[in-house]
Amino acid sequence: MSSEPHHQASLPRSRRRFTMVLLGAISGAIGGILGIPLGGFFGLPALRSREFAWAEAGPVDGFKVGEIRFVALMPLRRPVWPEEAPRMGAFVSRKADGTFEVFHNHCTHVGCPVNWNPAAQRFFSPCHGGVFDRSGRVLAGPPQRPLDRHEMKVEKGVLYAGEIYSVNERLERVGRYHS
Amino acid sequence: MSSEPHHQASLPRSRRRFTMVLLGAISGAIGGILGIPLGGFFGLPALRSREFAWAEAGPVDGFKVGEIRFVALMPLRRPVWPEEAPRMGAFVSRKADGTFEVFHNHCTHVGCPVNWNPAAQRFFSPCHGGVFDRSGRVLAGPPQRPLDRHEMKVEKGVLYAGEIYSVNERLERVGRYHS
Amino acid sequence: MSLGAWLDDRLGTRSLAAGFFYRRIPRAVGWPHTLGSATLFLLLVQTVTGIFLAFYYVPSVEHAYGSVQYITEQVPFGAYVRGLHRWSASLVVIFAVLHLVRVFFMGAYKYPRETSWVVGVLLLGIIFAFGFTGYLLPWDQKAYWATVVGTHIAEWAPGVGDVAARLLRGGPEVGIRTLGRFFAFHVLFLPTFLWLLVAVHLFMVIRQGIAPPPVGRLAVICPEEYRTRYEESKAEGASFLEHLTRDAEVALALLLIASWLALRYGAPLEEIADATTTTYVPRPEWYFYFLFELLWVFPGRWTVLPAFWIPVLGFLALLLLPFLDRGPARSPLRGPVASLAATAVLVGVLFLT
Amino acid sequence: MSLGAWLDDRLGTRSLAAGFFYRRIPRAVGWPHTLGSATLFLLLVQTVTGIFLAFYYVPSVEHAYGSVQYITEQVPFGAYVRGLHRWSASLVVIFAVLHLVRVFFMGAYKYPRETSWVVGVLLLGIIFAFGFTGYLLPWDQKAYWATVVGTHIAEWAPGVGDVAARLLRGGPEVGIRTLGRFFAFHVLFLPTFLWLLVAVHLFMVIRQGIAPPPVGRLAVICPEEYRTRYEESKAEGASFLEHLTRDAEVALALLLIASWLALRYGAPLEEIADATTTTYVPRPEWYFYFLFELLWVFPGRWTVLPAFWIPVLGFLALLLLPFLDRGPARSPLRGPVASLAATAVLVGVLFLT
Repeated sequence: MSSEPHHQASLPRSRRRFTMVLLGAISGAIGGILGIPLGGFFGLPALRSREFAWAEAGPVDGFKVGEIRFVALMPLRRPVWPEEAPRMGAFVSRKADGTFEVFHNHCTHVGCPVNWNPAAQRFFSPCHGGVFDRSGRVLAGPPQRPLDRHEMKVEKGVLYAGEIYSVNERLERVGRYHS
Repeated sequence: MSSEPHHQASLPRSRRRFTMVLLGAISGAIGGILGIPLGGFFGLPALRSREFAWAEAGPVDGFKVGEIRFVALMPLRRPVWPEEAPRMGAFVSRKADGTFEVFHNHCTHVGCPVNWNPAAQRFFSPCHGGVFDRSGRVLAGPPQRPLDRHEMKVEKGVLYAGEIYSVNERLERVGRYHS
Repeated sequence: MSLGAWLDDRLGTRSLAAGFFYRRIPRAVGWPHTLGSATLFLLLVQTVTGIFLAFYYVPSVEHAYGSVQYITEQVPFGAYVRGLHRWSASLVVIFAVLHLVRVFFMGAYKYPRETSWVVGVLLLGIIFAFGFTGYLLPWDQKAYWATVVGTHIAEWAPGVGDVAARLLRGGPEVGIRTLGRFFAFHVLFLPTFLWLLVAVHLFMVIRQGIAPPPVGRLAVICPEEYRTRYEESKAEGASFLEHLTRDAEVALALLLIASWLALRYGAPLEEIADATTTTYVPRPEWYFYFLFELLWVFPGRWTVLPAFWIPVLGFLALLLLPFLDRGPARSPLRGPVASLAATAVLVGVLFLT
Repeated sequence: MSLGAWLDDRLGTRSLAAGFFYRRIPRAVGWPHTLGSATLFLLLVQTVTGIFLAFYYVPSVEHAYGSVQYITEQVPFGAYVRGLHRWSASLVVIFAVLHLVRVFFMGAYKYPRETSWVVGVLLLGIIFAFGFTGYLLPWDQKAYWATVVGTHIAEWAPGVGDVAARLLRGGPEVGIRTLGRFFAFHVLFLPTFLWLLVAVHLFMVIRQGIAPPPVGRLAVICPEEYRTRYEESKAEGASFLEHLTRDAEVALALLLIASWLALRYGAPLEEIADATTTTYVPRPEWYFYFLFELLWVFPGRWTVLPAFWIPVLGFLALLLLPFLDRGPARSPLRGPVASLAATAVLVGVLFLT
């Protein structure tokens, strides 16, 4: 400011400081009144957990014991805006004891769509060489946790897939939701 | 420039003029290369005339002779994006001789939705007092031409409404399309 | 070395800031001079809330109404953000017009500020265009029918009416392409021009200094002596920084008022657009209402006057005011013709509203 | 009185224009110095074509793909406008990086231009964010899966990964809200910051003058004598107006190249997004490809390096380069460490691409 002493003189130093504080306070108030609601407006709908709609995977009898098959999940009600989302795919595994496991089709490394190779009895991810066994455990490649799974239920002979969850190396459910 | 002789001296006058012309020419070329396609991109789809989809007005027998009735026109095929438009309404008049007239429901003054009053045997516009008779002729108020009409056809006992056109005071078709 | 000094060494920021914040402004500059900055602040609020609304709004016939409902009913703070956008929009119109009236009655559009006036009137036009394109977006009854009427009025333009109406609608009828282009106009095209012109307007105001009130030796325009007199007036004036606190106080007050209106009254949403209504009575937003009412005043073949000539010629007259009114008197009392005409127009507009 | 003189009398425009157009620039400023203005021109092309595309594009899962098809196949000049937007986007990345490399190897990020460098690197970040948000919009397979992968990579951020991924997606999965917010980011949020920062960047360049090439007495930074030496260099240099013709020629050439690419190759549109594919192999846009390939280089638990630490720390290092490399030598041959490191990174990135 040394270059403009003329301007500085228009306002004594104490008054200048007070004015600056006042301007700062008002700017802060305006920022808060606008910023807090807008932050919530932007962020909260994304963070809010919502009930996952159950989707039909198919009649139980359609799945052979020991087989792993890809199904397009059919939502029970047409997802209407703003919940509309592309149809989801999942791998249904009917184990030797007749029970089911439903795997999410996104690789746990960076999300590429995995595929089941019946000859090799392996899931392969096409991007960085992730390989999973028929229980979803990591056999090779960069993934750090087994394939995510859908909750499931059987009603009137039909298999339904629900919320997606992660499992740890012992195939125990981990709290966090992943997609 | 008198205030900055120093700068001017950096470039002789003739060279300056040439440079200005060159810059102008290049700017013009860029403007044209971008402007002409963008103008067409914006304007042509709006100006292009398109075939009007026929819409079902209802079975012929449903209209009593001498009656004027409001119908919601049902398009023959669901109008899909980008042709999706709100459903349209029209007034169907079955004249004493059994023939039909189908009136567009926008007042010819500024487009407000007209209504038919059977007791008064008049169309009324709610905005600025436009009044039309049962043939769509202007009886009072600011409108300057009779109500617009739909083309129509009868097939297998069903009345269909088509493109909208304007008529002059003698109820003769005028070329321009109005909505 | 402090950050300020570091920056100053590189960019000379201190002399810039000092020249801006600590410059003296003419004496008698006071609260009426906050109207411009108030409009600017409201435009900022509109821009910020508008950008956020676009995160959830979908400009399609099938989803527009639903997305507005979703914003209002389900998104946290959604009703507040939408209400703020709506009420602040009305306040923008009010304050832009008040700012214009203030500038008019203080003669601030005269030498050397003719260009600021012209740019300002263009900005007012853009603000009205924001209003016109904005209230189609919720795709409710009011939206649909106001746009049917608005684009129908464009058909009255002599010669080019049909083409103009079609270009506005994106086709023969109000439909998906109307929504698409009104949306693009509202959120991209108009904001671009708005902020470019605001930048030009502010550049001019800063370059020329705040217009002095028409008092004392500055009550009459005299180009030869203008600069001397202006400097004299500034020598007696206060610091711009002090005026800035007034601007800030007004901004905060406006935000509180708009927030209160948003929380108390929200933003209206009528039934979803229905082209098959027989009972709906279209009614434009209040700031276009006087034009709508003028349609009563000039019936029949004279409709082209309120539909085209009065708005177009009125806007041109406003735009070119500094070149139409070349009298040296800045005070409204000394140049009674223009003042009386303006007062009559204002009263007329308010009466019709 | 001419219009120019009339304006000058009011706003002093002539001295402004003369100080801008007729100022001398340092000697040896030549074609490499057009890279910045080329980037600016391409950003303008992106903004203009983007605004026009928004007239027809609909950001909803149901209509996005259809609206892009409609633009490409039915709107007159639609394929050209979309192609131009797509190819010019790639050119923006190329020219922004070339500009950065030029500034780096000419040592133009050193005193007094540290702030221009920082703002420039922020602008590069915004340009990459444009790319990331832009290619979701057509909602084809590439769009959908690149975004699934891109937001999945965000999950690797230590601690905040899940929250960051959710905020990006607008929910747990890629869906309607992802499209809505990527659209709002791409057309409103990012352009606002882009043009604000471009304005700051240009303000700095104009205020400080074009950086002189690292030759002669300006090959070494010496803050005390910098201004004297810079003025000396300018005294021998050409007029800015002449340099501007080079800028204009490059702009025209780029527009012709982008137009040719647009007409010859168009913009790709794959099948509509399908979450139930088992055969699709996601592959990011070419300018992210080196990061995608780095995922091969660091497998397993080291994924967090290419997924988070390398991009984040790399960006920070680039941002803070002027404060990390404080040596006085501007010429790349005199400061070999930073230069060699940079060359290695460049070669590595090109190799992976």
